[in-house]
Amino acid sequence: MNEKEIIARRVAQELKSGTLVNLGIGLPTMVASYLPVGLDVSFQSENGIIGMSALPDPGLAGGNLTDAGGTPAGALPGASAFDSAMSFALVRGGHLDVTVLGGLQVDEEGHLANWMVPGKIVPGMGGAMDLVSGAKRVIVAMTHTAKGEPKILKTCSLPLTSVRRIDLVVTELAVIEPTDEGLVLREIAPGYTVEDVVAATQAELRIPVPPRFMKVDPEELR
Amino acid sequence: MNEKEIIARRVAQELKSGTLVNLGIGLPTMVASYLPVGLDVSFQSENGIIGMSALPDPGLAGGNLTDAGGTPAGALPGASAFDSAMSFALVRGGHLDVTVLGGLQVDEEGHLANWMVPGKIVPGMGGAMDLVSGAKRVIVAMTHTAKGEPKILKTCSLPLTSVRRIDLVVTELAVIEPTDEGLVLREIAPGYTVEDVVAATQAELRIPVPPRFMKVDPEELR
Amino acid sequence: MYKVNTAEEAVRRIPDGAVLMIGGFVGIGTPQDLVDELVRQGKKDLTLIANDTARPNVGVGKLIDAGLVSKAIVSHIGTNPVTQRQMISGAIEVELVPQGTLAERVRAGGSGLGGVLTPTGVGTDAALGKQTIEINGTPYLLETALKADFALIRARSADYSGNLRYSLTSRNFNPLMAMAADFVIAEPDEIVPVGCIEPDAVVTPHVLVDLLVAKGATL
Amino acid sequence: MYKVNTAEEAVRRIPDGAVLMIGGFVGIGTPQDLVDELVRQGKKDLTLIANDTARPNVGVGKLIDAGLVSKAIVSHIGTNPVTQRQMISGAIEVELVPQGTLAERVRAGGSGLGGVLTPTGVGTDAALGKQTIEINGTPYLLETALKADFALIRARSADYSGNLRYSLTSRNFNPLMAMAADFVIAEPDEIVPVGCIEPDAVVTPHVLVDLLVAKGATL
Repeated sequence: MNEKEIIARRVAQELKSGTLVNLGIGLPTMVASYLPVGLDVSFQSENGIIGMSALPDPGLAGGNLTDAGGTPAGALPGASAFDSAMSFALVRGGHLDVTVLGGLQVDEEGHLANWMVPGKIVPGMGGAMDLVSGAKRVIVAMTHTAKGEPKILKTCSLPLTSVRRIDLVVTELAVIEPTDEGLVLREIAPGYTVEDVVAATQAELRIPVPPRFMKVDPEELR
Repeated sequence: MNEKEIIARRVAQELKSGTLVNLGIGLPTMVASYLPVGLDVSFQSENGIIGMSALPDPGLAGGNLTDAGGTPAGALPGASAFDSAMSFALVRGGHLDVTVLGGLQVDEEGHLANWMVPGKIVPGMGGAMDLVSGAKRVIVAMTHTAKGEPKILKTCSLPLTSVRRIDLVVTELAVIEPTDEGLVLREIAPGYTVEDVVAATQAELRIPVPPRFMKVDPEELR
Repeated sequence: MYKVNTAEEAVRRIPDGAVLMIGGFVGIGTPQDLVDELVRQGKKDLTLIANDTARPNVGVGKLIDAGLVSKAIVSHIGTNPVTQRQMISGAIEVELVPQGTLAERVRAGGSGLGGVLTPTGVGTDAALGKQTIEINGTPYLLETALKADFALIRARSADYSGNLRYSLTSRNFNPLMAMAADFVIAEPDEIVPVGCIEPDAVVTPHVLVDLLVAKGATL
Repeated sequence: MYKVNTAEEAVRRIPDGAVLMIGGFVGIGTPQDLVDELVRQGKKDLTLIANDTARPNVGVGKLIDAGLVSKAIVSHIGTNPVTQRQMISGAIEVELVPQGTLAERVRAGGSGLGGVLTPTGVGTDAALGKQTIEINGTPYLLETALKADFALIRARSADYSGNLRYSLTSRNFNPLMAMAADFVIAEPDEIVPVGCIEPDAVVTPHVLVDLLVAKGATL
């Protein structure tokens, strides 16, 4: 398992039947591949659909059905399509249970930065600001460091996506929950120690004793 | 012809092909019956339809198609149905060419009052405030007096429907246009004199010389 | 997910004092079985958010007749003399809202917006107590979002997951209200298998609907 | 009313310097023939309001490639490095707007609203220069309406009067933009006789559409 697979598998365990979930472009999209069998989750894509399936069936007509990144997608029975105002009314109005987003930085306040690096890349916020403000639960799925530099910081140096505190960070090293008392180290990935996680993290972590370990192998989960 | 027929016939002459028109409940609804043959007007009803026809065809299914007063209606080919937010987006957004409304009072500023008589009847504004604020052209279709009392006043004594100046008042006695210079008497109904109109009007009228007469008989219009 | 139940069981969830949004326009597009059941179970002290109070013995007018509504937020009561009498006697509080403003306030509630700026009502009694905000020299009223505890929705069709479509002018406030309440009960004319309503024809996605009421069913 | 014309004639109406809303989401649901014709006719100094700038040589990305856009109001340019280069070089001004806010601003423009109050962006760089308004203790950003001179719309079907329906995720901003421009040009995949689209399936009523472009037609 590579690090992205570990992250995607672990995030998948957070999803519950009967919920509406939005998966961001990139790593978060992989989460759909690791859902437990029988889990009844609906996926919303902000370009205007509920009931998206990851891959289009062969021969699916036209190019009128894609995910938010423009990649061709399919639709399950019971899917619905709508315009962008409705799509974000669902996001902002408290109808979206979970959003899974990538991140550039997360800080001790649980603030996320993921839409620009001033002077370098300015991709724009797209739907991220609405998703982080509006979803009932925000899960950040990202690698723990970037080119060796920690991404979980005392304070974000990049412009924030929202002042709302996110609910969970899942990396290839750890599961971290922002709380009123700061960042709590909930789980450590197999093969790593508390010291490994602390070394790769700039922010202060609250560490329960004894530490819990992440279960990412389906065999372990049974 | 009774007075309501005169008013409805005269208002019908104001409508042009290719426009979207909303007719209020009551007298304004009668206007649809007097459209010149071949005129291509679309009727919007604020309960959510464009392409309403006045009468349902016999056997039309269900009770799911009515006018804004709840009276069963029909739909023409090319009709569209939508929710109340869209209906008033059309009204407010400048997409409605003409609204024809009843009135309790109109004053020298061209202000309309038509939604309540304090302490007596408080029906509520329904869609009237949106229609008067939003339609490109507002035509008030009303009897010139009520129980002998003038309804066209120096200043409305009843609560206003909007501070927007309406575009035309059509009564059984006259056609009056509010302008920057005040109320202009555009036409006098057949059988009446300038003096008759002035006597039935409290507001000051600007009276062009010679006065023009209203054409309401289809024979005259040919 | 199986969301179907009887009107009786659905209405049992609604406590006295609840804030209800009920679809319909002079009774057209009102969920009749749910309204009848509210009357039968005698739910009291309700706040009703609706386009109007219909007519005596028609649509939500039945709730007025039975004296179950203590406050109504509606665009007009012109078609219901009973509401007018109750208002004058003080038995019911009526907040009159311009119809397009009511639609936007409900939509804002369901869309997570705090409110909208509308030109409607500026300078009239409808502006009393409201903030006026100028944008590029044009004054607008700030109209705030409305939400409810329950929305009672009439639809033409539902599938078993709760996707809804509507019919002609019975659509009116229904799709807006289906977004703006904590718990949404829909009364469709028919329930069809999942997949029978094509994605582009769904107006209210199933995630918004908590419970479907089956017409005349005893489940 | 007969509203059908060629893409060439339709685009002739658009002057240099026009403000254009163009539907689409990373190119999906963008009226391709109209975009190609804008490039062919070399319309300059355009203001583009769209969800994004797609990719090089895809959708509205073609307008960027050709250097026709002087200002873009979009939610992201992450899929188009050409836009990013033009922005850094100063060749194009880019106003980034959160996607849900962009949708509401366009909707407000088409609905006669002055603006909306949204929680999105409060306390972030997206709030810079904007008014914050508190409603019941919650802060919201006041986001103002957007309008355009022309909207270029992609639809699945049109009837000859101009009623439009859309397909799946190619709907996106199209119906919103069809309400928010002075002149609306729609490029449907097919044109069908009036009456073929049932009233409940029409998403954009014909009164909003000024001109239909027939695919590959020489009229």
